[in-house]
Amino acid sequence: MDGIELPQGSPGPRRREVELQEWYNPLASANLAKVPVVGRPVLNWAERIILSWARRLSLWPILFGLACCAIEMMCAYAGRFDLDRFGVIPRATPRQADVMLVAGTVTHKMAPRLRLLYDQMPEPKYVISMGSCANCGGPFRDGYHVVRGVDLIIPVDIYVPGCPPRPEALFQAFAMLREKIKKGIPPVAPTREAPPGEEILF
Amino acid sequence: MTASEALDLLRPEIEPLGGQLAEEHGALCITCPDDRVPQVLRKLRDGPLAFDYLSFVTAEDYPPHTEEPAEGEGGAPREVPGRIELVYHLFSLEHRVQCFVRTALAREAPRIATVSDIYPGAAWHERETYDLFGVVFVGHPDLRRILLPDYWVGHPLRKDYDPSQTPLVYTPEKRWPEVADKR
Amino acid sequence: MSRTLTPEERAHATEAPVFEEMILNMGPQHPSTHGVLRLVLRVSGEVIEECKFHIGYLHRCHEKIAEEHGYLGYLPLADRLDYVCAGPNQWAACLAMEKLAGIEVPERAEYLRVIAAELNRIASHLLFIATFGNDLAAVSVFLYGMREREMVIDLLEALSGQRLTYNYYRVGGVGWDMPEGFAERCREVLDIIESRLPHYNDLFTNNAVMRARTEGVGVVPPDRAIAFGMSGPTLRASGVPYDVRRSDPYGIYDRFEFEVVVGERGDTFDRFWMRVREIQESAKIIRQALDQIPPGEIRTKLKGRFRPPPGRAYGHVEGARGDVGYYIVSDGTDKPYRLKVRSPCFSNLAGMEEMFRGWKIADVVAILGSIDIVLGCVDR
Amino acid sequence: MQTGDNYSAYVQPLIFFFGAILFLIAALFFAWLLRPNNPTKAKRSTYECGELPIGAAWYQHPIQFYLFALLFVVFDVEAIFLFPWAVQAQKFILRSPAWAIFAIVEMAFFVLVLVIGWFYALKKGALEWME
Repeated sequence: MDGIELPQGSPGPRRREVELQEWYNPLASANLAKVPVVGRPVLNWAERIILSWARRLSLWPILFGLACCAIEMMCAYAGRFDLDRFGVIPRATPRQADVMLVAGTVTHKMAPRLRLLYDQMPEPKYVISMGSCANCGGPFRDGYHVVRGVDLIIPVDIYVPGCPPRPEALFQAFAMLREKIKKGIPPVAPTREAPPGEEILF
Repeated sequence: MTASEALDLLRPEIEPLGGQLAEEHGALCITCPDDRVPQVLRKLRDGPLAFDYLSFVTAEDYPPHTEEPAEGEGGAPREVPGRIELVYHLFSLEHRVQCFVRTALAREAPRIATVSDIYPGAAWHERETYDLFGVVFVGHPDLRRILLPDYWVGHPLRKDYDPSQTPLVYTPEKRWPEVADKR
Repeated sequence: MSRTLTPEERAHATEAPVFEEMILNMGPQHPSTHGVLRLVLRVSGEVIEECKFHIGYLHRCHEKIAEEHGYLGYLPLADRLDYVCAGPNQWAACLAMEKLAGIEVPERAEYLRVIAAELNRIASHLLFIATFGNDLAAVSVFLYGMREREMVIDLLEALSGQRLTYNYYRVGGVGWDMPEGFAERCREVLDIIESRLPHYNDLFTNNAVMRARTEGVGVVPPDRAIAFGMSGPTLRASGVPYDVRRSDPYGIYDRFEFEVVVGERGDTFDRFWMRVREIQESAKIIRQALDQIPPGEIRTKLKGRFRPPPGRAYGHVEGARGDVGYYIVSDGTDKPYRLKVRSPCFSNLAGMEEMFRGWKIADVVAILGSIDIVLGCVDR
Repeated sequence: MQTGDNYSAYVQPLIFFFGAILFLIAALFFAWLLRPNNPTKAKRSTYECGELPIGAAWYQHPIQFYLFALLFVVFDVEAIFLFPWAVQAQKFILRSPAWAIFAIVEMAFFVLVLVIGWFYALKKGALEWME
């Protein structure tokens, strides 16, 4: 896929003009054909300004904790480090979620479930991999049952180092994600129809 | 009650069943043949000391190895057959005594009678020992893998386990296709 | 015109209504399963016929990694077993290793171990109150519980520099000493927490809805609890006074006088009330420990690499969820030949499969929340 | 329509009525226009806590669910009628005590009828779940 080659976790390209990938720009898809030519720049502007403003200020993660990082995530949601003030409200179902916050160790038994949950989320969706277990397997990397990093399963936008990372690190992750949306950089990869041989193995 | 008192209190009951009693680190240690384990456990639970609390059931894997003769007598290095040792840890709540029951099984196809009818809590422990060691518990109500997925091949906690036996989907080499190009 | 029913018509009309059954899946991703636990419920209407647990979604191969990484390499991972109450897991591991190698622990270290473990227990019970309230849809209790827990976490952070996995216990002692001013701050926090427990009672415990949903629900009879090897507040709520600190004393717990809290009915409310009362008991212990703590060094230095002599040892400790134990077989090298973790949540959960029968789906959330399982501890 | 008939009173509600419909249509139209559209088989699969669903969901639901739903609808509709009354009641109460009593009694009668229905359901055991 010829999208923008992004070094992971970097704030994004310096170039002012960002070339949106084909699938991400909703106007480029079937909807655009319905709009008369004169209206397209208006909708492009609406997408770039209004929609991105709305999306980045209400990032709803799935309520989904795997391991120790889930406890730090709960502390981040609770009163002292309040993530709600950034518009981050955990939602229980993937249907209403924008961000998948993978907090904990991903094991081979959990991986297909995680992949199915990721697929069931509506576009545009982002992934924050929280903790060194989700980034690269972390302290359990040598375990036979542990997947060495969640980016083997789903495309990750932001990596949060730490075991477990402090709630402030989670704030910075969401800040970087808002920055990424503001720049109009699309999520790393879309959900494609799984090729015939690669359906999710349960 | 200290372990030594418990020792001689139980000696007349366990000896006839072929169990050797010993005292180790302040805990009772009984080693008995594998076909006698259910009777020994039943007698321990219903006996004077009422070991009613089964803490855990686990196994230790000893692969076959050649043993050099002790310096004293010569002779060829002996070939010690492999074995799997099962450990049952019991605790008596009101007498506050710990007891380890040990038994040795053949390493290729380890089989032993289940004790989940005596201690219902042993059901999950036995399923885990089956899952990680491959010890088959005869008469277990529902012997399947408890921790690992069903497609897993091999028993990981054995010393000669190599992880490549199980075809895994999410490995660095075999990546989910659309993610591969992002790396 | 009406006619009398024939006998079989009467039998058919008055027999109990048979509902079709449905398989309901409270799967790995569910707000109330406290992690990645999957419940498969065979449900007829609202009433549960049968329940099966599927665990292993967080099986992180603790025991295999311990055999490869060695004793001291595995010690930090012992924290990540029951990550909500991380201290006692490491204490159990250190206890077993010290029994193997026959290492003495200095006096001050014993006191610091007790203080850290009890602070961990208070933090874990506060998190339990928070998530239990959240399970019963009292979200404000979640915020209150976490607010108190943050104060205890600050204390533990002062001790060990970490918020959740402290890595505070070492073989032969403790990692760091108490910073100065810690004792006063600790007493202050304990007073604040104990003064706020009555607030919880008014807000949550004496709430009629909470009482209706928990009293008499999910009763665990004492004999079944012992038969399944349950331990901790779940067992004590059923009236069995088994507390490792009293039944199989370790460390210096015999110097402190505290009361082992025992419940009467063994229902969900008792399990909740055990933990509220245990916060007060832990506070009592910490205050006594802070008064009697002697000066001195906090750790016996290990000479060279840690190579315990061949042998077997079992050390177990009273964690927040029950009896955490480490059974270590050593063969003289610096890697354990076999390391078995006896986790309390594994046994507590095993006994729960039959407790859900006959209750409604809403009660499943309350019962599952009351046994306070942590999946890292269940799956190891 | 003879001259002199004064329909000006209807203008304001009509504007309000058509405005609401217009707002609704505009919102839906722009949402349909701007949202990404990327359906895949996995995304359309039913969400069952991350698992593949076991068994079919089309089964004979017990009748008690229907009773609960019915009772909920009744009291929900009652609440809908309460809101406009509550807004207008203030004028009546401020005007004079007589009008205040009239307003309260009027709504009390409406609520009473529903309470009787609720009490009947309660005593009939419709709210308990029959095993």
